[in-house]
Amino acid sequence: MGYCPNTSDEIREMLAVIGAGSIEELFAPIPVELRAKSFDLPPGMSEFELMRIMKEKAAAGGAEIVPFIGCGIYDHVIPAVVDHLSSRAEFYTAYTPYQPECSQGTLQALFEYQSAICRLTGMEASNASLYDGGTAVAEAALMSLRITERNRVILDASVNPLHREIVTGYLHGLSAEAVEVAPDGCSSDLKSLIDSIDEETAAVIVQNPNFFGSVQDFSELASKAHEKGALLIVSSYPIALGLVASPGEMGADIAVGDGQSLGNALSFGGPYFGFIATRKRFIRNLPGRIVGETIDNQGRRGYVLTLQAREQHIKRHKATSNICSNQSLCALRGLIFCAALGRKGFEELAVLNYDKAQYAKSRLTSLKGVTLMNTGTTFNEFTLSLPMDAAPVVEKLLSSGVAAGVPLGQYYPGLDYALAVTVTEKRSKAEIDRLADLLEEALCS
Amino acid sequence: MGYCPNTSDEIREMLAVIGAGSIEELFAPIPVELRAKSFDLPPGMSEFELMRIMKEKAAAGGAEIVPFIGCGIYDHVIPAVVDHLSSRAEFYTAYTPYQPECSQGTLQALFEYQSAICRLTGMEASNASLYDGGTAVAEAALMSLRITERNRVILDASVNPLHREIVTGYLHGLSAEAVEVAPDGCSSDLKSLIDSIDEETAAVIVQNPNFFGSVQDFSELASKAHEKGALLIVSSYPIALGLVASPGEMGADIAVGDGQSLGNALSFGGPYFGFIATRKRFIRNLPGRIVGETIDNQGRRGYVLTLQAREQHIKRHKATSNICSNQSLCALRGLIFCAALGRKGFEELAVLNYDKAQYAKSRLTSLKGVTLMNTGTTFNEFTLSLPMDAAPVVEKLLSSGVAAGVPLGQYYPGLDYALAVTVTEKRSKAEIDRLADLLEEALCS
Amino acid sequence: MQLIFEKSVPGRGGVRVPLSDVPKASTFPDALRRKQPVLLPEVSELDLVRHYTNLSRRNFSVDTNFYPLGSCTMKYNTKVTENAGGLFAGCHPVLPLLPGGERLVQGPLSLIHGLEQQLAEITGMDEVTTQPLAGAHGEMTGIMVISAYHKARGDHKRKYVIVPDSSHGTNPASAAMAGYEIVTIPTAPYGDMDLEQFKNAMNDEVAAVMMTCPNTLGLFNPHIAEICDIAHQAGALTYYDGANLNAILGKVRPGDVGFDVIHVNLHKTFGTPHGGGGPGSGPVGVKKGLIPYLPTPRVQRTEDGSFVAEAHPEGIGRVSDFFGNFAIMARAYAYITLLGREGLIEVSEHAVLNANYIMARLKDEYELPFEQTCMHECVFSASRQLKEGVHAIDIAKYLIDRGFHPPTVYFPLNVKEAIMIEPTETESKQTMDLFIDVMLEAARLARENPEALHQAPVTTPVGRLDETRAARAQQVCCE
Amino acid sequence: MQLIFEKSVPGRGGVRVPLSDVPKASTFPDALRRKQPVLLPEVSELDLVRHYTNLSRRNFSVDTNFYPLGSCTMKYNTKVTENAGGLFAGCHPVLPLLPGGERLVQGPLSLIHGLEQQLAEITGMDEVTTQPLAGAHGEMTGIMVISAYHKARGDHKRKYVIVPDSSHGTNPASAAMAGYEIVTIPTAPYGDMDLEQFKNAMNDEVAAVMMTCPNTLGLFNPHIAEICDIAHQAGALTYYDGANLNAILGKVRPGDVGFDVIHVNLHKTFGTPHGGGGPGSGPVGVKKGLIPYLPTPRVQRTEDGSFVAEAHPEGIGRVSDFFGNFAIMARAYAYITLLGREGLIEVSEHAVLNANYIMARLKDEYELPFEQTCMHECVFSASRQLKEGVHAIDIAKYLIDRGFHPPTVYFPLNVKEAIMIEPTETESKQTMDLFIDVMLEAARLARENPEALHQAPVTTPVGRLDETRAARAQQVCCE
Repeated sequence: MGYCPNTSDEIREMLAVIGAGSIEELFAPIPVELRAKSFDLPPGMSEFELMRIMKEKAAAGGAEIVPFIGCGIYDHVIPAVVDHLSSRAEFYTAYTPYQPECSQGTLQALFEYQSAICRLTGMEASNASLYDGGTAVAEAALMSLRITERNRVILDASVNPLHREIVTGYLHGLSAEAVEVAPDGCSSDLKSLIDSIDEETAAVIVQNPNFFGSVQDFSELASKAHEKGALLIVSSYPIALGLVASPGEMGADIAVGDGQSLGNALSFGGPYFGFIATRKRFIRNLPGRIVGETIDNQGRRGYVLTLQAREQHIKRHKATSNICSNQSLCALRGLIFCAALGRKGFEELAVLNYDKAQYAKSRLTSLKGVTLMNTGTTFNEFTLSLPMDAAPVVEKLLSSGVAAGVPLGQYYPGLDYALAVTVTEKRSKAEIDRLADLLEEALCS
Repeated sequence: MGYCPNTSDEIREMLAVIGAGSIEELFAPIPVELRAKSFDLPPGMSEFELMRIMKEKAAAGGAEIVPFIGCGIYDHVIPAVVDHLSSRAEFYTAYTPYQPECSQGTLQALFEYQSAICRLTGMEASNASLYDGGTAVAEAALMSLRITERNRVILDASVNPLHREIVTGYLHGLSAEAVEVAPDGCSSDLKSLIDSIDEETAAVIVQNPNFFGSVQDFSELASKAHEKGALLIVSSYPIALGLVASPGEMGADIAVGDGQSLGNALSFGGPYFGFIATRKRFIRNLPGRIVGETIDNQGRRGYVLTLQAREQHIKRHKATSNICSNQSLCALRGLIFCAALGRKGFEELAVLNYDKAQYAKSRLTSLKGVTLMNTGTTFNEFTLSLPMDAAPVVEKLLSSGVAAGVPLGQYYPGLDYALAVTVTEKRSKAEIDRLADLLEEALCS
Repeated sequence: MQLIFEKSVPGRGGVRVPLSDVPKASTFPDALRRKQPVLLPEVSELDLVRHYTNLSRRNFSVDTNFYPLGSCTMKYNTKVTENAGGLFAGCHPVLPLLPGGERLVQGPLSLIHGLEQQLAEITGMDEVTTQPLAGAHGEMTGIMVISAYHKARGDHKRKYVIVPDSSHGTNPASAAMAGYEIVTIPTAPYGDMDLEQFKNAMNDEVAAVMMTCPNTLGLFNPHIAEICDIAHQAGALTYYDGANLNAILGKVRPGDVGFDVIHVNLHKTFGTPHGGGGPGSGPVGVKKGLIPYLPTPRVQRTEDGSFVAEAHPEGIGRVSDFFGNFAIMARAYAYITLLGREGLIEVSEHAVLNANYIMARLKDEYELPFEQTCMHECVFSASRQLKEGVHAIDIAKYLIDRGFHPPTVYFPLNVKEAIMIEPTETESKQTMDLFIDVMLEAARLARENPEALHQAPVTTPVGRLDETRAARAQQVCCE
Repeated sequence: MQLIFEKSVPGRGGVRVPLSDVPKASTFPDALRRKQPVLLPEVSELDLVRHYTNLSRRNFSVDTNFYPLGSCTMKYNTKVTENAGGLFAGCHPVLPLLPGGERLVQGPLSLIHGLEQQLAEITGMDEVTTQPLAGAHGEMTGIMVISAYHKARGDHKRKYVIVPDSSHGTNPASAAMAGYEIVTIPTAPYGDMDLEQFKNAMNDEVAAVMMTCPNTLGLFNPHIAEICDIAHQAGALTYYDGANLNAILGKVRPGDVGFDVIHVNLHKTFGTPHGGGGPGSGPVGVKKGLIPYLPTPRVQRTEDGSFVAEAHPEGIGRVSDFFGNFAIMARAYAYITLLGREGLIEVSEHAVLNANYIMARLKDEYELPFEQTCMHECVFSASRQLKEGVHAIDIAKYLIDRGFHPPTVYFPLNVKEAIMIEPTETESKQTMDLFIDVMLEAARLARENPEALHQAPVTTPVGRLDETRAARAQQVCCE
């Protein structure tokens, strides 16, 4: 077949050394009655046929649709360097850096990644990445239970509903509780959130900008939570952090989010990466891998996996998390993205998202019957109220090649007329204008 | 702009060290009257806008057309490893390996390339590549002039007409002569070629398979040329060499060809690479770079550019050629292609081309009024005679997304009904059948 | 090497941001604006490229070195599958969540469905979900499914999960995250879970037993069918950790043997590279009775042949944001399609052949705690070398100097000074012979010149690193 | 490292060939079949990948090392232009030669036309052809155009081309290939071509004079307009070797000054990487009177805005198979479009700034034969170090050990122990300072410990290589 390289001569030589008469003999430890009853797969093929099949599938993947949709995953520019550098074989064909002397590439990159995440979020300690945004929120919730030794988290219902589902599932098995607090319109209901905090509350979980696109200040919430011995967990959209106050600045204890928008392609759902960062005093409660700085036997600086005593391969069922794989390569892409744009470019990118969304907002709310539901500031997403059910409108515009937004009725009962619209820097003025025209047409007909 | 990294602070510091007040001062040696009168170019842009423009151009590049065309450039499979390995930054961002100790990567790869070319062509010495197939034939012609100190080459007119044009141009300036010998139908006219050799003939140049797709044995031609002190130059299609007798086996003195089909993309005309190989006794007459094996100061094996005394940077106008750049990266791709397929795979690929073309041949010649013009063996190209002018037929089929072949009338007066059809391994049975159906339809209407 | 942050120069430009084609919006409100600038590096594109290109060169990797890291299956993955994974970069995962959106993403949905079917056939399970994002995530998902199954039957008393002590640490950790208490069963002298102790531990409070087979010693447990029977008789379910599936492809299907749930590691068995620690993908397969409890959504094929992503109301909910690590799944689908039936059988045969060859060649010099035919990996002990003061770690570091990534050392925990070698099926006898020569040389050095091993590695950018200092300093980001 | 051929094992499989979906044809006739099998390596895909990945690591390159190789312009080229070049991989160059085919390839044809227009504006020429495949190929093409021009006017007596001795070796070689005899003019003490000798050499048998400006000393010749006048008065044409165009982008346009023909090196000035020695691309620009003699075909824009590739009957014919090294041209088009007017001016300004900075920092320790403001590169002599027995080559090799690709040494030929440094505009002060430190250290070592320099390099896979032995052995392929 070509993928197993040994030739029949070599197989013969190897079997002679082993002292076996055939490869089949090596499977003798497996009793006959345990053998596979079926293995019904088609024969293999060559690269050429394979790529024909794969390209057909990719061609039917909706990549031609102009997306004004988000839900935590965003269509942002990816500088060419990101692909070029992350596809260095030495990065993507290595494993978890158990042997630090021959893994300084991965280790230093992850240390830099942790540094970038700390600077973005305004926190002091980051791990080396989690799976995705949703599981990151869930891991943060579990972390708050460990830190506070309490059993209940308050979950702002303006947090991404997909993430809330995951949090609920993670807590369910542990007999912990997630109490949801309904938003006030498109904003977090700060008063209700504060009122819900009690002595059993491990943490309050909010998202900024929230699922409706609203940006809020959670500083007071942080203070109130701390007064009751609870933590504040803020889930962020990292691109927004170029402009919006960081979780650290607001007094959050744990900052999480999905890193996809930092240099990772849409890829129909993954791989992305989740990030999690916290105050230094909580570092031993972080889940997953952590890279730390140290020195070698000659005093030279180097990097190692550290604080491994928290982890499953040592602590087993007492570990802070079951995580073994992280999303190292995706985190590397995130790091390269951050470094490629740099301090100034990162802020410019955020401002550009804001400007484009503001343009779209003014354009779309000028349509008859369309109003803005957000009452305060938004970043690059906002929620419109349409004069009719949003679902058929979106379906109609999909036929014209435009994903106009996410109808919110499926996530929030009673919000059938609401449409969440995302406008990243990649959406041109022409595309926004076309969206407005198509929407106008759909609403008139 | 970002591409020149120095900041204004750094510029200031540097100017202070230089002792200049401004960058403009550094251009003081250029008299004002020599300054540019215009520099009217649009402003720059970002990656994002650039790629939008480039993708639009690429989308209008005909890549969706199913090609049954050749003319020396062929649509073959390119194993995925070729792109992955040739895009290693250390290969493609290095230069000519002037400093061998820090260029062993390029040097050893070129040495391996030379070895692969020698094995493919059955010759003893290859250079490190030339520009393309056409200039390789021309360089071989010049090389034969140098070796024989004669002034005339005989050019079989069944050699690729594009290549013949280049040979003629190259010889023109040197007051040397290229005498063309017309083919006998779709075959080289061996008798006329032999008869044309005289005491002034430096070389006879043939191509195998020739432009009509015919495969021939040139052994007798080699003997007769040698008897008259002339050389035989054979231009080959390297994929065919997996099946067809090599130039070396036929007694050729110089083997050349276009290496595109070895792992280089179509890319609208380049870059490809030309190859040239010869007998060891003629090595000093080779044009271009040559890599040789040697040892270092500790006896370890290593590779260097060798026989540089032939070259322009030393010999200046007495050099064997003006060549400075070669097509190193394309040659590397050719090498990796050869090594990826290997001895067995390379032969299988050639056989598959032959099988596909034979199928197409039988399918197409079964159409009413369509006959095969080649009288002997072909490899993966053949020439059909249509019952009408081939040009409008080809134009018609292009509208259906199929490039049916190359109408030969533009290259050979009187052959307006002739169509050269190429069938590589990438053409599926379904595509061949569709070609037949479309052709039938076009001929009926 | 400096950190990228240390290469930063104030004002240096990086990659340019797209130009704006819309009017400048009124300024973002100060009250919500960040106060501290984001102190990202300010470097040129060249600085950036040179930094990460050179950083990459400080790694060993499969593409540059033999990497026989036991338990990790560091095989070579073809470049064409890598290309295949990249084809879907522009496909938005929210499209199928929109009304009418599913018809626009039939390609990726059919791929998910196809991969689930491939994996079901390979493992002998009835249905598969590709949502879990890693092996451990699959384990947790699998145990949550088991938990949901018991609860749906009103069986609320089961609070234990049985795990052998030789299992991956993720097994007990995952079961704990799903809310279970762990019962650990020791390894018997013959290298498998102690059967008697297992029988004694089994009762109607046990929710599941989790087995890794071949186990971390590389040995196939011939009693797995019996173990499944015992568990089933007590009303418990059986979980198969498929991390080592490459050993038995086409030979054993856990579903046939009696396992109810399995997870597989696409990044180990099915042709996706490891990415320096991830991303992976950990699909979970289940038997028919557990299908209702799989996570939502489920990709289904409808009667007209089109694919839909359906809510799965009885299931355990959502375990990841969308459909799993799709681009990793695409690589796995491509890998299985490329190799086909015979190619996959060849995988297990050669993985086992190679491991046994290395075992046979090294067993005269290295202690073999369980001398029997191994599966895809073999576990030695450096106990003989220890007598000369040479530890497994010394041998590991010496291998680095000779250009080989070390095997896994000090794991499994039940072997003293363990050296766990997994050559994988993609390595040739040629390469293994070079590795074996160095291993034999290390054994000779342990006798003749142990100091040479203690000093290793000396060819790497850094020597042995002070891990205690790192844990104490807790410096996990640059100042 | 072994050769790939030495890693071959009989019977080892490589990449799989596509499956056949057609009937097996009758066997290829024995008489025409090759007798000797093609003895290509038989290696696995992993062997192949590991071989060439590790081989690549034996190169210095721009992406890994500062590479101030004078005369070669080893600048950093953005990755986005690299991506842009790859977009056209599937475009067949024969399509536009088919009847009705041009309309299918408007994208690439418009790109060629656009690049020709960009280059014409940048160089001050009237039309450009992108057909030549490299700089030297462009030179030959340019001289052939000049030759055709003279002949078309019935002026058959011109048989000389004047070339200064400081020119690139390709200049005289290219002119010789176009059939001319070469008249070499020496360099005057002020660093430019000796003007008096030039005047004396000029007569009505001279077809052209070829000038490189800035010349190989990195100096701008202020007399170029006068040189052009003198040539034109004698009926000769003037040729500008644009290899060093990055020094004068936006500052000087050779067409404005009086040059009739120019070639430019896309792989030097316009953002295409060097590929280990190629592929390059050497477009040629000409003034109006020479347009008829450009090679065939010419891409033209028709009245309806579409593009055609037209035969050019009076021209010199075809110099390469199709439209030049298209994918290289695409990178250059992308580069010029990306940078725009201001970005290109910045290129020349920073190229010149950087070179003068290095010159200023090193001139106390290294002899500067022509002390004046340089353009994009500066040329030192190791003559002071030679007194300690240290040659330019020793300094070069020491730089390798310190991680820097050496400058060009022993070129230009008119400077003894020449060290020619071209930092390019993409390098930062930071990087140059590190290089300068090592250069200064080398100067100190030359005084204090010359032996340390003679031994270099010691960090590379091989030490200094025996070039004489290579030339004698002539072993240019493996057995």
